[in-house]
Amino acid sequence: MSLEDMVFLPVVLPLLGAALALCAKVFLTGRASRILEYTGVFIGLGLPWLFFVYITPMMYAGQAVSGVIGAWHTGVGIMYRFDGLAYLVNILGFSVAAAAWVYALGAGPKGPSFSSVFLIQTASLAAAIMTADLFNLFVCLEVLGIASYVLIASSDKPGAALASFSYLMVSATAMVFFLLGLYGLYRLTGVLSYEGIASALNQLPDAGGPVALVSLSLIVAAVAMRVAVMPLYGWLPDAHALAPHAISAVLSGVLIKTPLFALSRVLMLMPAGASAGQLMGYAGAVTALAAVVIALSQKDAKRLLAYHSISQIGYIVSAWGAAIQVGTTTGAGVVLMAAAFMHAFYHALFKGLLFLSIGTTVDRAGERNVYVLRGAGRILRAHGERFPVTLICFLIGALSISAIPPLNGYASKAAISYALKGTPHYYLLFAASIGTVASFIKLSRIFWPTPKGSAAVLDDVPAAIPWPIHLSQIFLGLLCVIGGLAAPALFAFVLRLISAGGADVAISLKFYSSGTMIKTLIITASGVLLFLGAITPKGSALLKRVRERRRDFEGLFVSFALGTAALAGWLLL
Amino acid sequence: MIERILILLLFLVGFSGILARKNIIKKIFGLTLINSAAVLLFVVEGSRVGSQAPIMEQGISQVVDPIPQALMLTAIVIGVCVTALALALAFRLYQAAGSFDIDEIRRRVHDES
Amino acid sequence: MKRPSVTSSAIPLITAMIAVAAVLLPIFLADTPWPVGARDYLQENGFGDSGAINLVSAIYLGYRAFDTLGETIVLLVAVGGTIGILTRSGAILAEGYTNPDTVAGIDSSEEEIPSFSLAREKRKSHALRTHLLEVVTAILGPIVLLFGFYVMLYGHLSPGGGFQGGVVVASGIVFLGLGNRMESSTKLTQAAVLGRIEAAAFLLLILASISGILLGKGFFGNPLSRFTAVPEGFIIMLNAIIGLKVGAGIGFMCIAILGRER
Amino acid sequence: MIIILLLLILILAVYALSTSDLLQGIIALSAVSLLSALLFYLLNAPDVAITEAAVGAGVSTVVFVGVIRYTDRKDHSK
Repeated sequence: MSLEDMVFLPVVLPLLGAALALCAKVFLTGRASRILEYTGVFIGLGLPWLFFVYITPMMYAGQAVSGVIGAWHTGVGIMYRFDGLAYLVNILGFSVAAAAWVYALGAGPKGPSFSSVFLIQTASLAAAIMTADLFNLFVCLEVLGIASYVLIASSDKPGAALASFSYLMVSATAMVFFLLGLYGLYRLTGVLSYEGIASALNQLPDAGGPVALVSLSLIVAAVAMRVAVMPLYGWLPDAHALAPHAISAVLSGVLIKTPLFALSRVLMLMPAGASAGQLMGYAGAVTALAAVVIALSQKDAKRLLAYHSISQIGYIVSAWGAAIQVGTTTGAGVVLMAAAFMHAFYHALFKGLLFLSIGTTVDRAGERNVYVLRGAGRILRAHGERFPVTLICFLIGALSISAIPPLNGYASKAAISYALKGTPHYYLLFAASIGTVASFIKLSRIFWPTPKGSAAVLDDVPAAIPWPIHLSQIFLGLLCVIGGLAAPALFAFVLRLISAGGADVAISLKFYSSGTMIKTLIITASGVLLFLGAITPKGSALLKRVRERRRDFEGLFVSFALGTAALAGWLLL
Repeated sequence: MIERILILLLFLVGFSGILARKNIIKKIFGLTLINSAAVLLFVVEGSRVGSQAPIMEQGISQVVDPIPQALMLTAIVIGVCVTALALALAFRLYQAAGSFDIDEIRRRVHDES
Repeated sequence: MKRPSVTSSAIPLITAMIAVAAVLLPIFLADTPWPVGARDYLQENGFGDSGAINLVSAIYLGYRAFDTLGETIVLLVAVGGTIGILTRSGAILAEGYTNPDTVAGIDSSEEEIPSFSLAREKRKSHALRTHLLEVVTAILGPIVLLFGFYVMLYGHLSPGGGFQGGVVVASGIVFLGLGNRMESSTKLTQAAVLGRIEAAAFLLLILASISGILLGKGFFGNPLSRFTAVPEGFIIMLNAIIGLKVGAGIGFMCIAILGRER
Repeated sequence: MIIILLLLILILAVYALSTSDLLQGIIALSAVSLLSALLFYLLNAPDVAITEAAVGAGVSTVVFVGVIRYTDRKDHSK
């Protein structure tokens, strides 16, 4: 088996696993069916790791595998490219997906149909990041989309059906815009591969003119909608809050980032890509701050987490956009992109952990309102949790996202602020960090002990928490801690992979210096102050206004249309 | 030229259906219409470069561009699949809220959660 | 129960419409000549490369077969999701949906294959089922099936192919279900059988795409080219597999939707 | 010819979105699909024509009608 074939394993193995799980459903029953299903899941989520381990040295040496699927003629076939970035995003996706699947084993949804849709989703993530063909990207995003609509709707609540429906409508509309953008570019260039389009556009007078710019902005807007950057974020909070917990973890951790990094491969080649990246960087920095204010106002625990996902994706997008703007062939661009990936990876770990531990807690407590729920630690104990695993895991996640050393969130935020130093983004992100601390103090209150006897009513059935739930939480929690401690080495590794083993990038980043420590102290202290301000009557009235601002279905489409128009206008002017 | 303007109008009609109609089935109508508009655009424009169907029998020399046609096969099917799923969700929302009206559904679902 | 006034919400909608029109106008007005590079290449080499006379089939199942794989996966998930959502939606609000343990939709832990049927005795309403309809569909059913297989297998020579043939097969299956006269010959309309065909065909499709890797021809490479010099064999094979899968899947979905008990 | 077909499609689309009977809207939509299929055939795209006729006019109509049948045929939002 040659290297050219092997890079398809992260796509093919989950698909094979999905087919086996599906066969397990229709051909077998009972124990045999379960064995075949688990075999399929092992093939899909476990075996790709062998490939990742095998290929690490080659990736470290800066090797990239590219070609045409099926070895057809380049002008007509589908180009692909498996490079350091694709490798890293695959690692991100497969680690969170494995943890989420194990969690679902304990908390539902489960069964062969769920496994097969879940594996298909994982496969489409791997395909989306390694394709180098615009129409194939369209297909991958559609597969990704349809799997996530079904997974979101798999929660029985009607709210989840509405969230899934809203997401479906707005993203299907966005994909038609994508198709029109594809039409514009195909008409100008006659090819569909990223490189082919870019080189053909460069040969045209003024790089294709307004048609090329508008087409590009349609494509970027359609993908940015999936990523939930600020004007296009409206579908996300409901979808992530109402999906089953394991799905929330994958949606927030992996699904909103893969399209972003897939898009970076398009933008890095296009003539107008730098300018589009610049605007997205600004949008990302604004997103980080605005979403955290909304998060602070939420009362539903999972919706609060969902807004934090938007805020954190804002961090990632601002560094990512700046990287595209300066170009990832330059040293500064490599550092920015590496910081963006580090935060994406670490966010996937700690946000997955937060969704899982909060999900475990609210399920046991039967209450999701952070203003009402108290004494959650005792409720968990009543469900047979002697050693407070869930509480500790929640704390690890909360401290990570609040950037407390030595956890991983601290390391990746330090990398981002190092890379963005001196830009306007830096200050917006600084302010957003304060809000993050405040809102996690607010969320942590659900664990504040209550006086004995006055505790929230215990559930009538003190069923024990199944072991898969604990296993997946511990797995992600350990990764968070290790990621924080090993951050310098990992950052160097990511830098090398993104610079494709070439260009020595000089960085003077010290993760644990006295300056960063003082900054952390300032942020934490301001966060506590902000929290105290938020629980004053005035503060909570203001937050209530933010929480109950008008949000309707049509708003999703209006903001998508206006966002697209703004991007097109920015590129044209 | 006129063809493209008409297709643009079709697209805008569909988009206005998604935006302005309150009935979610009508919104799904809008979605299928904008999808058809995109398909029509590709095929109408792609057929300008030749005069024969892309089936290479004897004596065929000037075929139309087959690539947009092959792409649109995929796009049509994906569009219908998404529509079917949207309809299933609409059915479920009807069962939950007793109405296809989006405001009514939002209100009912909001009250419950 | 008051609805917000119409005029207050109209302004953003109109702005959005104008924005969309303004953005799309340059693309729709673009007058550059249609690129012919790929067309010329295909006209020259398409038949030789893939063995398909129908160039659309050559692209669909040859040059861009990976897209087609994605498309069939979208269909698979959509059919499964649609049936799952339709069959499980009871009166959700009425019956205490808040229980977090009953996460359903796709399925809970143990699932039974739901049974649907278009057969007469299982349906409550006969308004649309005249004797004429049953006789005609029962006779037409096998013919439509046969035509479906023809479209499926000759996709590389004439318009049509696996997908289109599959849809025709699906309508044949629905016909058989409607004109359900000969019980023994209509196993094909049972949900369990259709589900099995679909799952098996999906597995075969994945195996076909991998077989190229195992036989040293690359992902989605033509594995048959080791044994025979006729390149269209792979396209015929893919057409047959996709046709079976699509026919079973769409037939299943239509029977589930039409034969759903109230 | 092409322009006439497109005009008809446009009129049917407007009708589908404005009628208050959803079933009539569905029929109009499937007519849009059939006319598009005819258009594709005229434009030398027989494969797309077959697919559009089978999928757009066939399957999608079945799904639409199947969902409308047990719910609400009327659009009350006027």
